[in-house]
Amino acid sequence: MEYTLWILILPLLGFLSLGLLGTRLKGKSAGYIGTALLGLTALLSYFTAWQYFSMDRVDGIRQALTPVNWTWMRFTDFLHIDLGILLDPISVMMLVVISTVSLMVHIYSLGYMDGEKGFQRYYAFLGLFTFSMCGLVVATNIFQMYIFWELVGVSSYLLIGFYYTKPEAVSASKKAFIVTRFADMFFLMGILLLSYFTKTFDFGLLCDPANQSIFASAAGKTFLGGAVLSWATALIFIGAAGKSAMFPLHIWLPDAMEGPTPVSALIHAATMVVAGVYLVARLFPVYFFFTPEVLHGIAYVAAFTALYAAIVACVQTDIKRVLAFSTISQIGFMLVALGVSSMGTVDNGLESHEGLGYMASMFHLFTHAMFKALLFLGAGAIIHTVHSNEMSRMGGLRKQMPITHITFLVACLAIAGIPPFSGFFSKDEILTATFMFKPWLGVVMTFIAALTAFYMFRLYYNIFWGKPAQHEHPLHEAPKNMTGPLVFLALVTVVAGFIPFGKFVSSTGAAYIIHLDMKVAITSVVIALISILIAWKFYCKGTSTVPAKMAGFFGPLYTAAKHRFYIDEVYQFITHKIIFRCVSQPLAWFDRHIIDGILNGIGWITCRGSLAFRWMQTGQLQSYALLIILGALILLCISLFC
Amino acid sequence: MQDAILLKFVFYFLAAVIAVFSVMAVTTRRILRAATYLLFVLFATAGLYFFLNYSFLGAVQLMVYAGGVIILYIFSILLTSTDKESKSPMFSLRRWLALLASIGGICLVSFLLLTNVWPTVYEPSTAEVPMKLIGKTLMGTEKGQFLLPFEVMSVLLLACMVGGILIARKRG
Amino acid sequence: MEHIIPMEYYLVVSSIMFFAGIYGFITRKNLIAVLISVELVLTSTDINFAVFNRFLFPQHLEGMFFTLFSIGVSAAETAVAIAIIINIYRNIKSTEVRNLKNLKD
Amino acid sequence: MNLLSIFVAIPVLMLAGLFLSRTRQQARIISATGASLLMVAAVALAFLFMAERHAGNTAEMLFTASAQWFPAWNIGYSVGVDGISVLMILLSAFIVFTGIFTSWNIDPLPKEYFMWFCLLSVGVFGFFISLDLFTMFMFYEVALIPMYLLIGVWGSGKKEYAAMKLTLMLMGGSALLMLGILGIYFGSGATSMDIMDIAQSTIPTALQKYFFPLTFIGFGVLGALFPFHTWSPDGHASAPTAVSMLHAGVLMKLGGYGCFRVAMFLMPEAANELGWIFLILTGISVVYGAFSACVQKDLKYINAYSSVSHCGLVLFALLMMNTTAMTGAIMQMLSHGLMTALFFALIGMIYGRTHTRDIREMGGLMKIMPFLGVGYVIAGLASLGLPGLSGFVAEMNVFVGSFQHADTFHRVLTLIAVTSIVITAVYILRVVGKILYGPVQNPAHLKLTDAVWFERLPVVVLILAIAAIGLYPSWIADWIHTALEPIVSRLTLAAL
Repeated sequence: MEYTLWILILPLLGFLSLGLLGTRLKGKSAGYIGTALLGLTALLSYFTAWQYFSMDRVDGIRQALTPVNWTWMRFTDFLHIDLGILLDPISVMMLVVISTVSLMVHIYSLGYMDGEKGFQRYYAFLGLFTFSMCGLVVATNIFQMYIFWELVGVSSYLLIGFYYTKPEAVSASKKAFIVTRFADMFFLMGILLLSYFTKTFDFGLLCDPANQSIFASAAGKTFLGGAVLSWATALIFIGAAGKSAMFPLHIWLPDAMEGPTPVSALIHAATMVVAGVYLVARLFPVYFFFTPEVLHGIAYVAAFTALYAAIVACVQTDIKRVLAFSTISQIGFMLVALGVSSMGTVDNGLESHEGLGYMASMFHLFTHAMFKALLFLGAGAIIHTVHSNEMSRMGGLRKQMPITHITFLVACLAIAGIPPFSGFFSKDEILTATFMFKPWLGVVMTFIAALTAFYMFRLYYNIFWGKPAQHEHPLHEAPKNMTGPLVFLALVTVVAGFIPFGKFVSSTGAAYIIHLDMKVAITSVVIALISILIAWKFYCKGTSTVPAKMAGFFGPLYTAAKHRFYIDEVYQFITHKIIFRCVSQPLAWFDRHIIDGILNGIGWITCRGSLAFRWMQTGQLQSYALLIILGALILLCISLFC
Repeated sequence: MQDAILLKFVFYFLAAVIAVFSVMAVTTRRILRAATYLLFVLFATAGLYFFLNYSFLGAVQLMVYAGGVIILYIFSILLTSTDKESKSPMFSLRRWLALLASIGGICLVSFLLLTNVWPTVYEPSTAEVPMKLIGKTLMGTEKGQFLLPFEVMSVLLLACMVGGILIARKRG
Repeated sequence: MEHIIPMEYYLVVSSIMFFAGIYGFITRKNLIAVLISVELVLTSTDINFAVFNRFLFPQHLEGMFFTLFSIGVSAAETAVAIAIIINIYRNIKSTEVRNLKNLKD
Repeated sequence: MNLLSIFVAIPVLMLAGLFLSRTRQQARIISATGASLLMVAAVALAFLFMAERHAGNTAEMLFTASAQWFPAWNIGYSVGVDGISVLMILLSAFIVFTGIFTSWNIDPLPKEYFMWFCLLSVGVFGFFISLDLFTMFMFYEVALIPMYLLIGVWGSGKKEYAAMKLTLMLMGGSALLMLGILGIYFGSGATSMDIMDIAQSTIPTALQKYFFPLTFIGFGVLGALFPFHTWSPDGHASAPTAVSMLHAGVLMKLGGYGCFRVAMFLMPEAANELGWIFLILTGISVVYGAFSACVQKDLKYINAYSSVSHCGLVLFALLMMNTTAMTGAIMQMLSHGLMTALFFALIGMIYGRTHTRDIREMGGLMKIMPFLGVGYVIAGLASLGLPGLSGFVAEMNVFVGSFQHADTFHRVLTLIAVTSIVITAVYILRVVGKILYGPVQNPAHLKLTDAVWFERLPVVVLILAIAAIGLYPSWIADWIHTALEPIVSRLTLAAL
């Protein structure tokens, strides 16, 4: 299946050609070239998926394939960075997700970005991003993943900063890059630590349950009180947390909404932010077999993040911010599912239900990518018309924008977990898995799910119902090339829940049959419906005074949530006050004044010393002669008499 | 024997002249006098050369120094009309130190000279150097002959002439 | 044939002359006086050359010729020095050492 | 004539040609021709080297030649190259080539400027081909001295101070180095100044302990070893563009190159014993330089501190003394050389337009001069280690290699050094954000123009080189591996 290489090459080709040709391309031709290449990529991905999933299983287990693997750089005899393609259920699934969403975004952007300055640049960057993201998911080893991990970071940076004349966009892009880079540093440290003991980067070797001797050298080794392996996997998780915006590294994601909305849909909702989830899933056997405590830690961090983000999302007024926090919250769901999961055992070609969490996580990743992209694209269509991100500038849009309205509603229902939309199925599996792990965690997650339903419908009612705002120009439905992707994604959202996902993706590779746990399902649906009802009551008419009263009632909590619990301020404090003021500036001062001062001091002393001796150098030959004679005589005396 | 006494007397006379006038040459405050004393010293030196039977050397000394150099001095002294040196504290530190150095130096060197054991010379000679030999040595190119230094000397003198003219000439 | 006067006597005389020259060189203020002192120093070395030649290496002529050349060189040196002194005098109307400070600093 | 002597001969001929030239145009043409010839020669050398190795010539040094020119001290002109030297020569040729074009419009005294520039190249190339300690030292000095005039005459800002400081500090280093070289010479039995010969004999460990620090610090001063790095910010900030390029791009590499070729190769026992001290110092360099760069306001200062950090990493990796880390060090030398040259070239071009290097007075330049802006972003990305550009491969080799060290101390230091990748990102993005993005700060800048051909040429050449290393590192990695083998084996042997 070497042709899968073209999945990477085509978007890269798009990036290079559009990037080099630049502004020489007239009109929308850059967009058409990019979209066409991406279309081919998507077709190839679908074909790959079809071919891969229709392959025979061995002992009921799907086998991983590496059609391509080159040694790119050799460090030592056993450590080398390979560049290759690894096809296994999750990577193929990711390829489908990425190429689908990317294609939709490409098409959508033809309308959305029409007439923007830097249209070519935009498509070039999209190509770069798609290339890097595909490279990331097909990575055969952890270092290849790191490489593409960095590349997606850069493409995200470039795309967030697309409107580079806007100071907010610039600082947002900077923030995104630096925060993720900070996390990547830990990722790199984790890789170094892991590879030092296992002597390999290769996923195939790391994740093979049969080949666990490579971890033997790490056994019993501790560093600062923790087992080295735990350190390694925890560090790697920090890297994942940075990309996936887990608390407290989430701060870049809401700001990243300064980028063009389709970019938010592609990168900051559907694909790049789930890279962390993907990484944990990729290394799941390592986490599960060697450092289960880290895996559980991941679950708690993720659950906390999900809760935090859901609360914050309830009070935001910028629609893209609401969606951003919702994304953080949903990624929290996925990681919780991974964290609570166990490795399934294969029995008779079927996987036992211990592996539920893993499957649920991947399933949710899949469905979430679709409906969250849909939400963002819908939001983009609205922003495109309204020219504002603020809820207060919207209201009653359902009449002007019927298609957007319907598709948005579908997505909202999906994320709220209402059957038969896809979100219901995946979220339900996650809740079930959580209840299996720790019931109290299940309760928390259910509460978060309720919050999700509430804030999504708060958003929905505020945009499409409520009081219409005043606009100078008539509002209109988005053009066809924008509504097309919306409709497509909405259709996917409607049907995706019925995909027997466990048959394709599971922790062991064996088929997993999904059962609906009716208790959990019914509870969660009921709670979601109640939340929606509350949202309807509060926001549908736009006249209810309850929200304001609630805000008053919760007072400090409301204000804190509105300011995202001041995490940004804390960061601001740490970076500016501590790092810049207390580290960098003193260091620079130290350099200029102490180290340089010592040097200049040496120079000064030399000068002074010379001046002190200068009287001897009268410039008069006679004095010199006197000194010479005296000196010669003294030397003579010494040599004679001593 | 008479001869020897006479010769000794001549030597002591020359030595006294040299010692006394060289000291006076450097201590007198009038420069013209210093030049005159120098002349005496040089004459006495020429006398020493004759005494050593280096007549040619003595002649050169007389011609070059007494005839040439001293004239130069006198002319320059008169030209610059700085007959008298300005007054200075007679007993400045430098003067004392110089005095110390000089006297110390004389003592030290004399001590060395008088205590040193000189190599014995097997065939001492006080014979006059024949003029022919001097001429050949000066013009020869073999070992122990001095054509090259002689030529270098001549070039040096030429350079000095040119330099002297260039330096001293009035700038227009 | 023996020498009437021992070599050391000549040398003592020349060293007196030499140190007198040194003393003058150090203490004199007038340039020409300094130059005169230099002449003394040079002449004293000339004597030494001649004396050593005569007493220690009577079969050779190097000492004598060195003296000869030395006389030539000192004559040349005097000529140039006096040219310089006259030039200086023309410029600063003085031939005192302490006035020559233009090149210093 | 020996093949390698061409690299000294061409700049010397250029010097002669420049001496005879009359106009600015002639000087330019001579310099550009000479630089191109050097480039061609360097590439040819690389190919010949490859062919030779391919043909199975496994000698440590290729194209060797030797002639004594001061027999009393056994000083000879002996030349030879291994893979590392070839790469360094290639790097130098690239930088000289691009440097000439960057100084196309140098003012005043273009002829004299180019002459000093050529003299500098004589020193640089001579240093890299030399195998004789003294000749090497001589070329080293030849490379350093012109810097004084180049900065003092054609510089900007506090140029006299900077030139003086730079020259004095580097001369101070040279003094230590001279002592070190003499120590090596006499310690090895005073029979030869040839490095390869000295390597045959062993220097007593007791002596090594004195002379290794001297030699290492001597070269380390040029390699911006903390705390001897302060010439770098002032020097780079004041130097004219091409001189900054050459200095940061090539001259600082002389330091690193000397450190391993002379100090570590010839005194492996002391390197093992005293390495930890310098490891701490270089570790400080790495982090300290990066932090200091974060708060600078002058573009060149930022880059100079960044150089301190990056060059610190070179020495850091060398001291890890295993093949991977040292490979990383060499790659870092190349990578840093190319990208810092690119940086300085771009800064020079920007400065030539805006007449300010204060980042607070610039903004939105991307819109006004997109070519320079994109170039700057690429240089920045290379500097912060974006995969696909040279910085990444170098850093990864360094980090992975260093982390393979069996000692926990070394591994912990490595982790500390790893933090620099974040700090680097901070200051690079800070600058990019301030000067290229955002609204235009100064309306007068709106009238400025983008780069012209002789400015584009060096930028493109450097970017291509950076990408070439970044995309396909194995070819240079192989050369470096082979070249490092004797050094590493000596070091490992000494460690036992």
